[in-house]
Amino acid sequence: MSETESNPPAEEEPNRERTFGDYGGQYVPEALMPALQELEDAYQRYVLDNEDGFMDEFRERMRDFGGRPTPLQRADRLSERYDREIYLKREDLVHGGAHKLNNALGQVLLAKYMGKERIIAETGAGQHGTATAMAAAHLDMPCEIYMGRTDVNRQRPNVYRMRMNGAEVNPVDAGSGTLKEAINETMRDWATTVERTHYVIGSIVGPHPFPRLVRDFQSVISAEARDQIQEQAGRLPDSVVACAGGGSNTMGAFHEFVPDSSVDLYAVEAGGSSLEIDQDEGLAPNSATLSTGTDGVLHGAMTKLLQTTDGQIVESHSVSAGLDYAGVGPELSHLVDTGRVTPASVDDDAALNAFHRLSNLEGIIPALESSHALGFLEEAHEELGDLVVVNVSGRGDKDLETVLEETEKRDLDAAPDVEVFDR
Amino acid sequence: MSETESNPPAEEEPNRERTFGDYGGQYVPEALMPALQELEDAYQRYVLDNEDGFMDEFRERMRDFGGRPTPLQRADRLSERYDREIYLKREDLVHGGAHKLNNALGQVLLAKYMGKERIIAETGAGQHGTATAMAAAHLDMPCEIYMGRTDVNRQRPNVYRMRMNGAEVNPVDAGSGTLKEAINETMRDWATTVERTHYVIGSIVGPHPFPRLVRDFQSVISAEARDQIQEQAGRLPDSVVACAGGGSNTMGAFHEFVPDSSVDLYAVEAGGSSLEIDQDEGLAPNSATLSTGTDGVLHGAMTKLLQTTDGQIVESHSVSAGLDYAGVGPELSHLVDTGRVTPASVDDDAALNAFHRLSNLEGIIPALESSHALGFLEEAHEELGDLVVVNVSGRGDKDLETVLEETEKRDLDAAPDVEVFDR
Amino acid sequence: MSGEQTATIDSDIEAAIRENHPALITYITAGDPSLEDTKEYVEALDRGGSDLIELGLPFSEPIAEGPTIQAAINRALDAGTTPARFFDLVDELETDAPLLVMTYYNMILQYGSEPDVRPFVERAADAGLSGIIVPDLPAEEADPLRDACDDHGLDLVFIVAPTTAGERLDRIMSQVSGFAYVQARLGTTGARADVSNATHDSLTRLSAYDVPKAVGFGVSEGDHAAEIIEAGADGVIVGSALVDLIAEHGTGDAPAAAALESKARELKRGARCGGEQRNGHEQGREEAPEPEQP
Amino acid sequence: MSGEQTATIDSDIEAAIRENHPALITYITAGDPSLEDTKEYVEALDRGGSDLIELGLPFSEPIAEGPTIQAAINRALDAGTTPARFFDLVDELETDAPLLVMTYYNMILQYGSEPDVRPFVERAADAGLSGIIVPDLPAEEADPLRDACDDHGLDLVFIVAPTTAGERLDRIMSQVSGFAYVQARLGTTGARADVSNATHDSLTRLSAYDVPKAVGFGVSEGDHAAEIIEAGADGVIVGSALVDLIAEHGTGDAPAAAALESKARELKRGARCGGEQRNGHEQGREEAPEPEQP
Ligand SMILES: Cc1ncc(COP(=O)(O)O)c(C=O)c1O
Ligand SMILES: Cc1ncc(COP(=O)(O)O)c(C=O)c1O
Repeated sequence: MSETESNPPAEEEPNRERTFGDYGGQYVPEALMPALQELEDAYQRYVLDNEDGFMDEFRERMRDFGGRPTPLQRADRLSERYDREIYLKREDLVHGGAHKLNNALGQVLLAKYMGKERIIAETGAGQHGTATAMAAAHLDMPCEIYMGRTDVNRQRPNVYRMRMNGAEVNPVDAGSGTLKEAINETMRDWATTVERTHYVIGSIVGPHPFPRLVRDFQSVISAEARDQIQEQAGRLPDSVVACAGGGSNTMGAFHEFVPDSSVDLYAVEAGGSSLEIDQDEGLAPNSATLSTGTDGVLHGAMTKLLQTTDGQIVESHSVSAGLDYAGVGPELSHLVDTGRVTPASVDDDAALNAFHRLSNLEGIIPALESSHALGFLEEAHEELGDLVVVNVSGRGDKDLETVLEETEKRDLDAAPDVEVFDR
Repeated sequence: MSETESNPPAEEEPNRERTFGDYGGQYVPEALMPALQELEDAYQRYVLDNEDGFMDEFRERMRDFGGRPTPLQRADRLSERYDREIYLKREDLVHGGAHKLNNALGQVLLAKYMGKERIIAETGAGQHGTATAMAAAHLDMPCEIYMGRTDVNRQRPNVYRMRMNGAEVNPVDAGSGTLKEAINETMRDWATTVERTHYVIGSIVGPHPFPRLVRDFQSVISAEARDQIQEQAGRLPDSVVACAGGGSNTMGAFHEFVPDSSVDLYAVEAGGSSLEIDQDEGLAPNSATLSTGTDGVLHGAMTKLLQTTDGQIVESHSVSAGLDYAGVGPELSHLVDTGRVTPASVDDDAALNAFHRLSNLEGIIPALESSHALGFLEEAHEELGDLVVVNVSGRGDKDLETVLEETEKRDLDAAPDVEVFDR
Repeated sequence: MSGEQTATIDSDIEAAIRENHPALITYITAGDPSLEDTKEYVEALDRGGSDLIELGLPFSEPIAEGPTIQAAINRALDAGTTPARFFDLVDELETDAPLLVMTYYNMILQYGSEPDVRPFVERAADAGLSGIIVPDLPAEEADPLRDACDDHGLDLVFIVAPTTAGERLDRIMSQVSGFAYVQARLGTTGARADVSNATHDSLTRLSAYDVPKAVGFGVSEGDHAAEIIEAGADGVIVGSALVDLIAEHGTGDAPAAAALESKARELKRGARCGGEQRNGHEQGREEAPEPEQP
Repeated sequence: MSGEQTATIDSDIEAAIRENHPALITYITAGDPSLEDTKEYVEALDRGGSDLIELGLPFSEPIAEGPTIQAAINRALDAGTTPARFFDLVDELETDAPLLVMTYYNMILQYGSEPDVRPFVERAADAGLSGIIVPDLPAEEADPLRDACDDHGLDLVFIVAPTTAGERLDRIMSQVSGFAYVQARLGTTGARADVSNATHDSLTRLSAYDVPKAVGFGVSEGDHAAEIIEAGADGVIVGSALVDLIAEHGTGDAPAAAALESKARELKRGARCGGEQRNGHEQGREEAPEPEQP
């Protein structure tokens, strides 16, 4: 061990980049370490140095295949409602219906440049899986998606979409059959096939260099939005609001604004039904990791987590499947600790109301994930200044059934009556 | 009558514009004529003359709210398969998932400029209804959508979307409860409320000036594509292929190319299961109006129709709800008669195969409507020249269930095995 | 103007209205519920005092009709009513009241082997029909059909809507053939419980035009007929209220014919009553200050 | 190099391997199906000839395990296995074989009131454990835990994977503490029916490093043990095959302990047999040309 420390020239550089403050790192089985180093190398060459025109090809494909740039839209009726200028970054218009493709296409393309022959990915509700399947079809790469059995059964349309895009879907029977188990299983596949396979992780989580890599692919959101708001509103916004599950749309929406100290950044997590954790059952009725989590290691990185005092990861819960994750990107944990990003949470009811409100007022049906950012706008708009950008990370078509079911159970002011079938 | 003819100075100008050759006109109840004249006037002022900056606002909203321009994407794997350059015009990326918003937003905005207080529209599968509901929410206009009872029951997700966007959905019980009946009923509403209501018709059909108005809003497709193909491929295409139901995406994709005589234009209709009409039952197992129809009057315009020899309109059939209409835009009838547009048809099986093929090869799940254009590419690519533009009029998420059901009934080469639930 | 009026003096229809003033015009859908029934019903309406009878030739897309007539049209189509059978029926009918056919433009266009209005008009003239009403044919599109009708001595009746105004109103009123079909209110056909204000407004607006005016859309009771005639109409047109009776009584049922006959009597009585009231006013007015006679 | 080897000479673990060469290292999950059962099972494995025993402290996200050990971990968690109860068990255990704990990094970090590795290491030392294996802790992240282990005289065993090579392999091999855990093949834990080629390749690759090497991942039979030892390993590590026996026999069942004991014997016998084979070769080789002795 004294050798490691006596070896600074070779070690310090990657070490420094491996973490965000105390967060991040590479807590993975030894078998994966060489692949992570290979990926670090590819990240440096292709992404940071644009070797072989990688980033040019990425941008061109995101334009032609992905539909970028997405608009930054002034929301007339929300602006009126909140008596300030509200702009929506329309990631719901990206091919596939969410920001997820920014990352999936970037990683599949990178895998191709790296000479990998096969793509694997985990998916929860299916958003990252469908984005990866689309990207893999587009780039002609064999693709397998791991998805918990419970999710397979409750997200059939997404399973069909992946199959139609030619991806294999591998149901994971372990545990509760949801995202956490799917990630575990994808890591196991990767640990077995690492030499020819690239694991396309779905958010800014996982071991280094994934959090940086995914963030860089997603930061096109803030790169565009920063230009657009200056062009359209003549100045930088007072605040940027984005929902946070793993945090990829979040850091995507924040990244280019981080140096702009006048811009407040709000990461809105799923408050679920309550912010408490049931220690005995290992359940959190929320996934408000940044607000309530404690430091620990999950899926390869040190970050804030929802865990029991013993260190077992709890089952998180949110009406929005895409936010339902017990971890969060290490970079966000760091930016929250340094005070640059303000964490917030919005509960299920408020998110559902926000879903209905945007649909009804603006003619945009947002993803339930994005509805959390919009719910925060409703609750906290007075603190957000005069010019606010909200990232609409995805569209809500995928959520219709959930919203109908959950709306029926509650008494929501913003919900319409949908019973036209018996009239 | 001698008076009408002796009155050329006042009459000839609008008369000339009322038709496309022998097609078009205004075959509507007298009560609607003043509204059509008012609309003609508004069309001239706002759309053609950009009065009060109408077209500027339209274009800006289509950019910021609608997501325009949509990309023109080189389809790498189709190009390889067909050994020529295939470009896809990506109308599937428009907000709402289809070209329909181009028209709906244009008309709702026009209604606003005209001082109308209420929007009505018909819908079949729900695509035009959802686009209109979105546009009306965005522009804060009360909106009611008529939809056949059968369609209401089989297109529930679209009904929910419209309700969530704040539109009323009025089920129509008459007849077979599908699109034709919905149009009839919307015309009845309009005949009752015409003074304060604008009827947002969903395709380039209906009485003058609708076919021109809708075409002009949709022609943004070809305006963009014509620039894009020249920029990306360096020249005009040899052919443009689009599916045709009423024909709005079709004329949208063709319009700016019509004067380019080197560009062949193909309108691909639904061949259904057969091109024959059952005279006794009044049923057509297709909706190949341009290929097999005869001249007649339906929903306000003289055009090609699927009808019995007596003149009763038949029930058309296609696996694709959006093409399932017994009429077609009068302008297309005219362009087919003059030889400028070549009509073609593709049957249900070929469209389903094309749906799977694009999903699998390109990572784009197309609407079943658009799949007809893609099916034609498979069948006729050798006649289409070296550089082909295909209009992908919409995305296929809405069609998943239908495709699964219909695929199960058939033996399609391009279909994947989707049974992952019992593994 | 007077030349035009002379031209229409050979019109059976105009004659029927002028001679039986105030006139009752009745409508039913041919083939509802069968063409045999229609024959009986037409005879009953004729006996009941109809001065003109409109027969609907069913079209699959009746965009101007309300639910009542839509349903009748569906029954008629289900019963296999075709233009050929329709004309066969008309061939057989012998009524005092002249008959008109009411149908949509496509039905007229498709009769015969090519899209052309003439074969239909010829056959209609042959069958002894006196006129045609086409709910989806505004004056602007009517030239071909008007030519054909003129050639065969048929009236082509135009509808004047509550929204018809200005130059278009003048033009349509100057071309009236048979009578002006005054649409009582915006919307579709269908029996209503009252007479709309639009009816009064329209009749006031139209009073300057010296042509026969019959009011339809929503008239269902003798009282309505009276009110409308009193307000200045020369006739009332009743359809849905009669179709309702047919729907109630069902097929091959003697009571349906009887009910139609007695409904026609009620309506005709109402119309006459309204006519007398109006004459009373007009005499009253003539006795009063001085009328604004042209 | 020799200085380092001296440093690790106090290691119970290294001693256990060197003294009982070729060594059998057995693994079971603590708390599967209950901690009482685990006590019995550990004693049985000890009797059966295990030279080192690894006890798994269950973590909810066992990303390096295959289905067998995953299931065992779930059973252990369902049975309420916590770090506190785990250490209570270890306190009670009296075995000839030194004990190691195998767990994921987060479990180590969370023990105690703050995220810190030291309280866990202290308690482990207290309980008499000799070492720690952490499947998700590569050398690059190991400094804090290595420091704490050094301070408390515990070995921190590293895994060497088939993909570990070059400069990283040198570094890891130069820091071996206890033994090098040689991962027999890519993938996760789990009993396999054969010994992979990767195992042979790895052992060849590692033969240049003079540290104790034990091979795990997939070893399930005496024959495998023999083959692996013959190929140059100093020990074999067997886990899933034992966990399978536990799963088959269920809770509180004497036969489970008996089965574990006899399986351990089979494996130890296999290992010995492999060792004799190897000695045979080596003597053969010594008689042949000349060995490349350092
Ligand atoms: C639309 C949408 N927004 C947000 C998220 C949350 O992911 P992240 O926090 O990585 O952006 C998801 C995940 O599925 C999503 O689909
Ligand atoms: C995606 C899509 N394409 C095409 C059509 C057909 O309409 P049109 O022929 O007017 O473009 C529809 C109609 O719903 C549609 O949804």
